[in-house]
Amino acid sequence: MIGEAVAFYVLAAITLASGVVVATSPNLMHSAIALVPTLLGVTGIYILLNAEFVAGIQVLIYAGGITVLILFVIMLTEGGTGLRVRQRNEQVAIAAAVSAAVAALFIALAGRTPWAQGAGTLPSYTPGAIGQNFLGPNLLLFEGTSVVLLVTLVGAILIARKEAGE
Amino acid sequence: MTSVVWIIPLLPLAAFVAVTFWGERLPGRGAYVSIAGIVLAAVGGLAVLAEAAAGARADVTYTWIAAGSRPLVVGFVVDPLSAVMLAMVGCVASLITIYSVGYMAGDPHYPRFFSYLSLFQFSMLFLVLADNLLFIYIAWELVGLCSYLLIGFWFERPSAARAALKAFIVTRIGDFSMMIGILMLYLRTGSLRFDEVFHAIGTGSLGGPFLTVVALLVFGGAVGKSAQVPLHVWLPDAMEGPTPVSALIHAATMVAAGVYLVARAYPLFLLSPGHEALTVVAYVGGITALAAATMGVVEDDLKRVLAYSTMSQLGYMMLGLGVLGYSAGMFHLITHAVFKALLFLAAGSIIHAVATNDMKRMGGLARSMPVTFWTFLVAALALTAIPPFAGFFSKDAILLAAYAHDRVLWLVGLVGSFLTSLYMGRLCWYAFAGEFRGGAAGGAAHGDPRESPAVMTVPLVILAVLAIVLGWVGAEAFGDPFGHFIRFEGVEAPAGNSGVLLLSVAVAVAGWIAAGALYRWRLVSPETLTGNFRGLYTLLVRKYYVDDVYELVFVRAGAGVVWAAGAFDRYVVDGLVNLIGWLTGRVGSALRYVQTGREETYLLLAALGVVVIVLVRLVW
Amino acid sequence: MITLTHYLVLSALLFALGLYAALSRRNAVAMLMGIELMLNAANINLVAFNKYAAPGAIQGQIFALIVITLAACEAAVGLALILAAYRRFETTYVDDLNLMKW
Amino acid sequence: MPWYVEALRAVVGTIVIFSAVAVVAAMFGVLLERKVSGWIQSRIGPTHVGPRGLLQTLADTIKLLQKEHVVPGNADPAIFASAVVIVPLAALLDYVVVPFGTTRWGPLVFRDLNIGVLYFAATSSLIVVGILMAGWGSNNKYALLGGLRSAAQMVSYEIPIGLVLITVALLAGSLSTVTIVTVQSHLWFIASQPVSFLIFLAAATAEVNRAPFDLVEAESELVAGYFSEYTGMRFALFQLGEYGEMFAMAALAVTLFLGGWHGPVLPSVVWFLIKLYALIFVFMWVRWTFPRFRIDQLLNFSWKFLIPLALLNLVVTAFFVMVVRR
Repeated sequence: MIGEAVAFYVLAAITLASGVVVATSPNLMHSAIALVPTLLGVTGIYILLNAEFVAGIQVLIYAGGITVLILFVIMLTEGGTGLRVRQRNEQVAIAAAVSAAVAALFIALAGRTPWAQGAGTLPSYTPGAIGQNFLGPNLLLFEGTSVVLLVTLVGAILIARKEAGE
Repeated sequence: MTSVVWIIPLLPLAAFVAVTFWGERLPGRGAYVSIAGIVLAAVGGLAVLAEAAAGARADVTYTWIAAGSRPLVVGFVVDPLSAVMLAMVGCVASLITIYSVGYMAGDPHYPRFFSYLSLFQFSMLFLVLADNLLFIYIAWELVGLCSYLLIGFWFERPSAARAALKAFIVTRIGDFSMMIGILMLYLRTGSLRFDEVFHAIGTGSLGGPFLTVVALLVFGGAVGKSAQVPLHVWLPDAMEGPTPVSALIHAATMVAAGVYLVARAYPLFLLSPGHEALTVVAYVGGITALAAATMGVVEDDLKRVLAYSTMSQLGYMMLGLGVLGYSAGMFHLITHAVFKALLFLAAGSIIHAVATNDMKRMGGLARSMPVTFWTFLVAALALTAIPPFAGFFSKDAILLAAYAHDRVLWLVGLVGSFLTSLYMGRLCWYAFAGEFRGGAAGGAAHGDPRESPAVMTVPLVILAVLAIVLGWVGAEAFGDPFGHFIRFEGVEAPAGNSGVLLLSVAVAVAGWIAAGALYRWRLVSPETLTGNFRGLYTLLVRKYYVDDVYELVFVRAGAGVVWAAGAFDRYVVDGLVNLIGWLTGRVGSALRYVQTGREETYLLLAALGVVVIVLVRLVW
Repeated sequence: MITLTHYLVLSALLFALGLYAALSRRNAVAMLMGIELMLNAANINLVAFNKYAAPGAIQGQIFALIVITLAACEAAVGLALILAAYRRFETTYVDDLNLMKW
Repeated sequence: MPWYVEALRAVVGTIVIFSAVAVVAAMFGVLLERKVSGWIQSRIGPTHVGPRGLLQTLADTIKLLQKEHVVPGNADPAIFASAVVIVPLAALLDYVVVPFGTTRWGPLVFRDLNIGVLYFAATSSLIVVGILMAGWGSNNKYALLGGLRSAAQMVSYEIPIGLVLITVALLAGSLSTVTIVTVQSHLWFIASQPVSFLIFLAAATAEVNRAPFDLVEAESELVAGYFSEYTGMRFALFQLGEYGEMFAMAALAVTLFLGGWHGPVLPSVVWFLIKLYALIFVFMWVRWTFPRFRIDQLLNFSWKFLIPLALLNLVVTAFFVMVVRR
């Protein structure tokens, strides 16, 4: 149990510390790279929560896919390492206040709500359970997501490709 | 055949689809397909008639819409009434379609004509077979549409386009009344099938003044479609259409649909308290018969004379049904369909030859167009009820029924009969006797009129034979098989009365003689007559001023209402809309400063909203 | 002893960081990263609720997977849009993309 | 199991992986590469250090350790330095799920994760991040281009690999590497899935940036790609990552298709190593035999050929699994 606590606090610290870098770093590239430990921290949290399959997917899709895409776009659109551009807009103060308020309120809500302790146990082999669930009760969700993926594939290509005349 | 009777209307429908889409590429530019469709339908109709005569009855129903407790059951019925109509419509339409091949030859829109014709045939057969008011109404509107399309077939002529519009709008008035009647019936009985409606009348759940009102509303549709007073104004104008159309739609079939409807829904009229509905039917018919005949006497346009004659004869049919002459009215419908179609087709043949409708510019055609002349004469004699031609038996039966039921109506019929002979005599003397008076204005190059081709004359001959022999199926001498076949339980034809019979024949012959005296031998000059009775003449030429009154009351008043509505729309409605638009614009330009066009601002406001909501939830 | 509340607090903080990034950044890519942080925070909630509030069902993880999938879609389309905008306007800073502004 | 035992196991495991794989496998791999290339090119290769040049790589490593760390001017030092850690780390993390053999106490694997092959795909995809960081952090246009190419290439080839993993998992009915090996005791999957094996081999070659798919570090075009600016031990760490990843991919191929540790007479670990080095030899053989592709050919090959083929293969396999297993 104490191991779980240690693990949780270490992971939370990694997640939040690199999250702060993501949110505040004046260097866009640092932000994007700091996204990797943040996402890996969240992955660790998933493992603590016995969601190994979600964790694997998180690394594969987020760390290996989305982050790479983001890095790619930054590399394509930013001038170079030396360039310094103002990254904050003029509403940064009020944004900070609102974000802090949101965090405080959510924490207050989480603390005050008497969460029900559910019955039952998690399945020991989650990938199988998830697969059964996706092809059973959540089939519509699954198929809908695949349609969204297809549309995204076509749409992203259509948007990002060079026009014939350009 | 009776159980698959629904195939019969589908044949012309298939022809319609084929000719519409592939008209130019089909054999005979679509005409042969159209003819094949209707001839097959006619053969089927004759088969059905034979089976029905042998006692076969059928009612093919199915549930169209299962709407709760009131399922909409529709279907097709085969009984003597529909079988006779089916055979009549099929045969007459076949002959007219064949005739059209000759008449329409060379028209640039040849396939379109046959596609419309097939659509009309489908609609008419559909109407005849319907066993419920819903199908009747659908078919009613379809034949109305075809009538509109065919009257306006030469729509490049403004008069044709206007006539088509007039026909459509005037009949719509009747249709509207009919629709209200049908809806009232449905609300009361929960069914539109004739069986069930009649059953409701039988059990007494439908009756009293309500029944009378419903019957009269339904009769309104018949008034419009059969060109009865006061909705008769469209039929003379409808002569703008091609002559086969006038023969098929505006003489033989569609205008008879009103009569058919009354016959089909006969219990509705018969059982209204005190015969009120039937009395109205009879008087409307009588007035129409007389008024149309008087107008026919002063008309110079060949086809319009025939149109007035049609109105008049339809009036006779209504009169017959109204005075309890159920089989007499239907018999007149059948015989009239044959000889009036013949008259129109012969008139078409004449017009084809002389290129004018004005009978005063014809003359002497008996020599140059013998077939046309003889067939026309047969039809005219049939129309004027000269024995032994078809019209004699049917009209005589009507007059007999009127005599037995209501002497006033009998007198009206008798006067009408005289007038019928008068105008038909006038027509015949003008067109066929004497010397040729030139044909179309500036049509000198046309030369002498020639007989029409065989494709036109053969149908004429067939119809002429029918016009002679068809009446015998209703003759007392042969045991009146028609009257036994088509009759309504409880409404029996009165016994023959030789005095009445002789009187009506005498009156008819008198009409012919009077016409001859006036227009052939000039014993009294027509001009003298018109001079002496100038007021009456003008009244007749102006068609009793009905068109003018309608023009004044409906068209002008309508224009006024339209103008007022337009003004209201333009200034009040548009003003309000524009005010709202202007206000929205002003408010928008005031509020646009809130729209920063920056996503962060919106997101910030959304987050603020979340904060507020959560705060409220926490504090409250 | 780590309870559900621990995870919820972590999630709230991560969400606030993401919100701050999305609200205060000028660069579209950086805003997208903020959105990803928020989605991750939501996912933590889903998985934590699945474990603590409804361990009998797998629904929370299912939702988390769907969210991850849709996040990938959103990133793909979003980055494609950013690239297209960059090609057209030569900037990825959203306050410079003001063609539609009044 | 108390938490400190877990922690201890993790530390020991890390040390074992690092020493066994990094020091022995990767170093020996480099030597092997040179020997094989020499053999193919009718040369001798390194001979001087140690018997028949066996210690050459060790000597190189020592030399590199002594060298200076050069950081290019205007480079981003944090990114530049951390990229070096990520690439070998991600490569070494793969070995957690590789089953080297079996003993009487159970399979010889660090953790038999129930998401085994998924874990493998996930960790190997992290290498791209390190390569991109190296490319960006160097502030060098060749390095940047190498990084971008690498990102495009690895993201493209991850998809056929993922599809092949799904196909194999479908056949084995599990994602766990140990289970996958266990079900191959009678029939290796290379027999039932030859197409998958070829797809995997091609995609793995591209994934580890080896010729003929080595566009990322093509010497003649990009100097040395993303690690042009790296010197000394940092350069050695990249080499470690690269060879580590290559060995990991070969080990995965053995696990997935060649029956893992299964084999007659010899101990299971030996069988595993024999198969592993046979595959490594194939990789090297291919490298020194085929010329390099162009980048567009490379990407087209993945998107227009490998992915559709892998999808088709997946569908067919799924069909047969559904039909035959019922």
